[in-house]
Amino acid sequence: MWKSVAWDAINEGKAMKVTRRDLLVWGAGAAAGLLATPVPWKVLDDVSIWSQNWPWIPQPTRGPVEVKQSFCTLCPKACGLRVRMANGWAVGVAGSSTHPISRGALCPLAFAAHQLNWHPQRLRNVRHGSSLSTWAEAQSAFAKASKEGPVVVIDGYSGRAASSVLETFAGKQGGSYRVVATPELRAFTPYEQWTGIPAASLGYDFENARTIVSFGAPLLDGWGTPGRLTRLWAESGAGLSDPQLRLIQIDSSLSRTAARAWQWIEIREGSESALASGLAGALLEQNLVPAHSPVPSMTLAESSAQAGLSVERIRELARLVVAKTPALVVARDDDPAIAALNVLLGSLGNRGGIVPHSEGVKPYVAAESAIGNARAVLIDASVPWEFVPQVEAEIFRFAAWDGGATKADWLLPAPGFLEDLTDLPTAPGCSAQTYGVAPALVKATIEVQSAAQFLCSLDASLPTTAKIIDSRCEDLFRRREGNLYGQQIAAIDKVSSVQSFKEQLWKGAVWAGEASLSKAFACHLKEWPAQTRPVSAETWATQWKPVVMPPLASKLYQESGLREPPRRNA
Amino acid sequence: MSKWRNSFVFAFGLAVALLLGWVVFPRVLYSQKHQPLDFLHKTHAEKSGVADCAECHTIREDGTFAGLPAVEKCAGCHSERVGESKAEAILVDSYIKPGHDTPWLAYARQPANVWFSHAIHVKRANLSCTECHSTYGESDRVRVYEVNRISGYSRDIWGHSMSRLRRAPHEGMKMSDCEECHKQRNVEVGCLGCHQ
Amino acid sequence: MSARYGMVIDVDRCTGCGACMMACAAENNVPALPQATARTGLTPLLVRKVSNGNNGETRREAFIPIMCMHCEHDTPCVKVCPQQAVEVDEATGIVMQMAQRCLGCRYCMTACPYHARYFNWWDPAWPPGMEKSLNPGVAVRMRGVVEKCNLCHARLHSAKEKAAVAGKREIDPADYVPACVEACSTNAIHFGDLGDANDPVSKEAHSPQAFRLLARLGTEPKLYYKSNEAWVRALAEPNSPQASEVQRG
Amino acid sequence: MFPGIDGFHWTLGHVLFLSLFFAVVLTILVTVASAAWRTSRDFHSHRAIDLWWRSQFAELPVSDRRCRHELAGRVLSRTCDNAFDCRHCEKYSQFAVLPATGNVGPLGLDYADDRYYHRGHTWVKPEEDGTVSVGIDELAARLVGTPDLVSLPEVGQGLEVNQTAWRMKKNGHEIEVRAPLEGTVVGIGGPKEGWYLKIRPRLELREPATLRHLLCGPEVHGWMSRELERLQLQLHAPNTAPALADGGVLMPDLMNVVPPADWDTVLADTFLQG
Amino acid sequence: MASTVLTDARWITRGAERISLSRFLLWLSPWAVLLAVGVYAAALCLFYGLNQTNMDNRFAFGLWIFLDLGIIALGAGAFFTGFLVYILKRVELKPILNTAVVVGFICYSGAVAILMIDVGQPLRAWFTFWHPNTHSMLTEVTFCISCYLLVLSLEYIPILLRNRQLRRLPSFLVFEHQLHKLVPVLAAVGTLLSFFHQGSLGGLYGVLRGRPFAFRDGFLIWPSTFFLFILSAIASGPSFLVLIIATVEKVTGRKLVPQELYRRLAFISGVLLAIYVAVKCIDTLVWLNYTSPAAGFAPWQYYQHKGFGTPILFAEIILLGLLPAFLLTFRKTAASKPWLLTAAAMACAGVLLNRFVLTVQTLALPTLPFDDFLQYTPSWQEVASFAGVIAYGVIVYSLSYRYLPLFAAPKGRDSHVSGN
Repeated sequence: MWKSVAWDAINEGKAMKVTRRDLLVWGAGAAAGLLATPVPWKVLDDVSIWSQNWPWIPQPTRGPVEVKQSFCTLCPKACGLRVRMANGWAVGVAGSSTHPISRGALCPLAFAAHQLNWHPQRLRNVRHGSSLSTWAEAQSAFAKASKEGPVVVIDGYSGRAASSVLETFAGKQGGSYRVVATPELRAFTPYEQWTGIPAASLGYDFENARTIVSFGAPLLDGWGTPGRLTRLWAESGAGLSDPQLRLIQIDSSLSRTAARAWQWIEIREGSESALASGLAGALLEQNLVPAHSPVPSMTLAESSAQAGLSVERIRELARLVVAKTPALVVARDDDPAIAALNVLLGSLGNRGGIVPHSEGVKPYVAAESAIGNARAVLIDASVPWEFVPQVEAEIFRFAAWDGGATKADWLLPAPGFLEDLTDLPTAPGCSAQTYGVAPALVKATIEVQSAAQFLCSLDASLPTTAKIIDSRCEDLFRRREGNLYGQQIAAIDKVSSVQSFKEQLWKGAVWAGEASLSKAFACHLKEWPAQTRPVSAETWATQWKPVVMPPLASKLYQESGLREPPRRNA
Repeated sequence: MSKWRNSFVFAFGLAVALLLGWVVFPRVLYSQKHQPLDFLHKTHAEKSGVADCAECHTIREDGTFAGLPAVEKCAGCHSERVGESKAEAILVDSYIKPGHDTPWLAYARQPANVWFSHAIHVKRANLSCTECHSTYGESDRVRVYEVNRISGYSRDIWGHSMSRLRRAPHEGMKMSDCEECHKQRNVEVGCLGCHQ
Repeated sequence: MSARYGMVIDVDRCTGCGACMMACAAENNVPALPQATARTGLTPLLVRKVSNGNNGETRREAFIPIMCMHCEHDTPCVKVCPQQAVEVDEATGIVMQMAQRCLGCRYCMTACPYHARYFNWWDPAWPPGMEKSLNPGVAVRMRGVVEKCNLCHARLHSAKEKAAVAGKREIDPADYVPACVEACSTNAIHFGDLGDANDPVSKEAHSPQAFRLLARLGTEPKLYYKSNEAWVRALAEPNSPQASEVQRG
Repeated sequence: MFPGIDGFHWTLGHVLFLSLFFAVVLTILVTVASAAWRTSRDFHSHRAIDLWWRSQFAELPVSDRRCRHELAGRVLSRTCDNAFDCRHCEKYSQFAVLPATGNVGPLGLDYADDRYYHRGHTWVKPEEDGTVSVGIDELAARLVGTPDLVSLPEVGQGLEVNQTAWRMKKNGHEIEVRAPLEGTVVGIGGPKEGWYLKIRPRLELREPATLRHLLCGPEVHGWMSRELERLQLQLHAPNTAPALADGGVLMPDLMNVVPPADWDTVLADTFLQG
Repeated sequence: MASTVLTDARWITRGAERISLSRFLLWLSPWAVLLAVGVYAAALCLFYGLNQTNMDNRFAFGLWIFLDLGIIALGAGAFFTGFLVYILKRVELKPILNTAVVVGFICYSGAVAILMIDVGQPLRAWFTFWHPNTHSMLTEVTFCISCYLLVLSLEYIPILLRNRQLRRLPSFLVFEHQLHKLVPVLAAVGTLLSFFHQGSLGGLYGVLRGRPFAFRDGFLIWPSTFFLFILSAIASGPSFLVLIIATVEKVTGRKLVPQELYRRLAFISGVLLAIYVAVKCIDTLVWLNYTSPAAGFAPWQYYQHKGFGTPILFAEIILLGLLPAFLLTFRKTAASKPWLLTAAAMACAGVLLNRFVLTVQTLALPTLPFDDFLQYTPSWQEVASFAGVIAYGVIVYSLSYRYLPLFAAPKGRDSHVSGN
């Protein structure tokens, strides 16, 4: 039989030697076989699934979700919060619509406040100078200092139970207690001078005002308790040509408030006081207000020249201010000339004006950067980071976040957002007294102490924050007035016991007193205030100067052009 | 000799590939893990009189599913050792007394991008647990937990059968399994009906 | 359930504070990365500033929140997605973007006239530990996919679950409120069922002050705006004389 | 993509699109599969061998594809179109009867009249026992000299005409020697023996078709002289040493004598390699 | 003894004269470096994600989509030549068929590679096949391009198997023979696929209702750009082949195809270009007067941005459309090599400009009244991967030219005999 031989196999085909051809055929068989197994298909599928669940992508926590009522403790405006908690961590923040003042609104930063505890700039260790230290060392250093000389305690959020601890300590130690107030609070200091009523007891009755003249105060942009004015403004016919509430914004640039206000009056930068004097002159000149003395020394022409508005325009503005009353003037800061306009307009103590709301509040001592000859300065975490005491004393600074370059000798990690029990006194500018309690909702992941806790641990005779809150609750309950804003609004008469009252407060309910309207009070304005310095301070929300920003805030200024980026601390 | 050589070599390659693909591959793809202790559903159902799955696997008031019970639940009965078994010792000493949650390996856990509401399926659609979880609730031994090395999924999601052609009833929890059931019951939901 | 969820945004009320943007990002686990810019960032809800183009005291500015408009007709993104990662939910009218299906081709982004779609240029990341503050109801999107407003679907899920426990089929409208609506400090964003003629939002959408952006493209967006100011309403028309005067910003 | 997979819709557009896609994919696959199947069929039917040779033949330069009748001077010019297989050539008998007019000048190369020559420079010598012996002709022998390595088929193996009969190696060049005719190997020789293979042809020797395709008589001279000419030109590259000895006689063991030449081409042209 | 110098002579088609291996490697080395940089850039994009590019949310498509659309248009010469040779039996074009296939293969494989880098999740790209949205032009593009790349690979195989060493393997040789016989089927399939995906690439932008600059009315489901793209692609394909072959002739210093073939290609290109320009004019007028105004956009708005004014429209249609069409069609200019090459280059540039306008200008133009005209500068990674594709093309073509019989009959093989 004749056999054919493939030409390649002439030599290579001998025996069972593995040839290249065999390898190719084997490979083809293996490839065909592999296609009939799950290998390619399953790997393809699994790799896709892997790409949907990349292990380096963070996964949200699992666990029971609950919603707790609380308050924002980042600044003294005391907005009501609903905090979503999952597995013991705060996973979401929303405004609490039952809160009588903030009414469910919050400033943009608050929506990411729960992330602040994880901020990279979170202060995690006790720091002494540039080196790490311990709480024990800090305590002994402070104890030594307070033995040696007076201690100045500086608070940024007065009226809290913790403030009371600080004040008590300062009193006992022989030092002093001073407050760095927010501009909203400072704006009341002229009235405090003229009437003797403490600034913290005064408030604006926006709800009944018909015209609000704002001298540069960012009323619609985080001024005061944000929700209060924005909701009021929105509900009073925003955008209409004749709204129920006329908002006249006097501003040197088209700020957010100016842009959305009923009227924007453009003036030269820093000429608010001058315009206030001119406006007072125009009001008196046109007999738009009852005759009054003293009268401003500045003439209309001078005012006009400084503000960059024509005399006629100022007169027109004066007519506009009183066209719809009650009219209320709001200053951005403690500018007496602007405050005096309210005296002229008769807004003090009247409906739609400036009203006192609580008794027994002490006038605060404003903290100056020059402190004198203290042995030590204790700075509470609520004090703005920019506040730097100019003093040769040993500085103990509490802070939850490290805002960068500082002259503090001791930097002590304070509780972060909702990590500490605190109470919330009336926010600046409120027309009625309020009170709330924010318990520690989340546990701190690092060792923290508030200034009050720190002092209490040094001096056992000091009352603790919890105790003070307790007694404050009891005092409030005993007064039997106002309402409790919880799940429902209940008059305090309906609350059965002090226990139940406390319980509800601890669950996030707010107690609010009634606004005391038509309680006109005497005002001794001896002379028309001279023009003061141009307005310097801006509110927290507009100047964007919290110690740190939540990372998400970059949505507003970095990932969009909505706002100006924050100015970093030097 | 050479006439069949090619076929033989081809078949050899084919066989090797099939062997690798069907026998070796599944073993390589899935790594095996063991539960922290031998929990027996059967014992709890028969001896301890736990009649309903929901006694431990509760649906909370807000509709969310509690899933595997927290250690407090176990502590309700096992605050002290109830029996002599090794598992009992582990449970009480390692988890209940120190108050740590038992690190159960959840066979049926879906990834973070899946939103599966037990409340809707159980309370509204009245599906029984066995509809998806088969009869694990009556199991008398602890299964080995197999996890896909690539995707990180429990093997129960794909199902034990590699080909998925001959699956036991209720085996597999892939998206296509959900879809199949939804189609049978004529329930239409969009992507975000089941994803989050 | 069957609804056509939509919104009416009262531009006159918007103060441009940005609370809605923050609330949206927090609710939906949108990462904020240090590298991100206004062109590469993730802002499923973005508040834009517009002006009437005047200078001096007659200048007016307004803020326009832009998000997915949930177009109803010929939805541009849905039509172009090669693998059905976007779809219009029949039950709710929500245009749904599925990150897990998306291959990141970005065709939908070029198709969207509102630029309301965003690409995850980076791996999402949070500072260490901050992942504990993420919303458990929303999966984090991975790098390389497109995302946009899904109308806070996690809240819809919760509402559905709550209804199921109560043995109801329909959700309680009070339980389903998107984060931006809830966050707005002036109540400028009104959310509701456009398909329900009795819904206040449906009525508002038909008011003479209401308008929609680029309505003439014919995509039937379900996001309405309203304003009493004529120059704001003129923004609906890209070519109107007023709009061409509008300063771009 | 398929019914039951998420995203499949029973709509006209969807089904139409996918049908078109599957039709296209199917067409492509069927095309490839049918090419593969035809390939395999060709191998089984020996057509592959023929195809292979024809393809190799087609690649040869035109000068290497001259008709034997042109070489013999019977016709002026003709290119072979039968891959040197005159057994199937319709024109063969028509031209074979014409008188040969080729020149018969001195060549300097021996060739024998009793041998038949294949274009791959092998000769076939019929033996009395009905087998043939096969060797390489003098031109090839002088070119290669003594090969470094020869690998021969085993006794009993079948050979096909124009396929590789055996291989030789010289200076790293591999040479495949074309089988001049088809048959079974019955004996193995080598360079020393003067012949390489003894082959029992598939057909009886006396059948005319057995050797008809091989050159003989006047064709050999014409062919040899052309080959010599080609060789001369190829080796006469500017950088090569004198290729041929005086009088046009090839020096023995040329590959060692003229190393820098383009031996690849020379060997390929000589042994008809693709 | 044989020299020990590394040589690849055994791999080069016999008789084809090629430069020495060392010179060839020298020629390849800069391209190889470029390719390496491109691969590195692409790896960066795949590993770290598309943040490596300068694309952004508005400029969601960048340089790469222009590259994809551009080289696929220019690669149309492959299917069109196959169509002319196998379907319309224009056998005179046969000598350039191999080059057309190789160029087409390079263009398409390069485009697919870039496409895979350009998507954010290449690992899930197969979802397009598994869950296709058949209404999407991109689905059509994906399906057709993958199929056509398969077809091109199959058309490339016979050329590859004709390599001197590979064809020694009998199974390869016979397979090549059999596959070659079936190539007309592939050419037909390729024509169908190309027709659809060239069109869909046009449709890609033409369907964008949200981008009135690109949106076009059309026929059934296809916008007019669908047809315009097919036309412009088959018009520019032959011109691109002319450029390629002329470049290869220049670089190698060899005459590869008859002059007549140039003229024929030029004529085909010119006539098609003229038709394209005519249709494009009608389309533009319809768009300016009806389509765009109906969407609420006045066309003048599109051209008010610096650098993107009406001159770009003029350049696209007249300067790089009508003018080269004339030059390519007229006997006199087509006969002159410089004119011919200039015209071919202009035709290719015109089609590239068209792709640029449709991809880049569309994205740059604002849609919302308060949006800006956007600028975008590609990052080095984008440019490098772009350059890498070009280097890849040069390398593949150089290798093919060196080792494969690209031009039907290797000339010079018989020169030493015919001279006799």
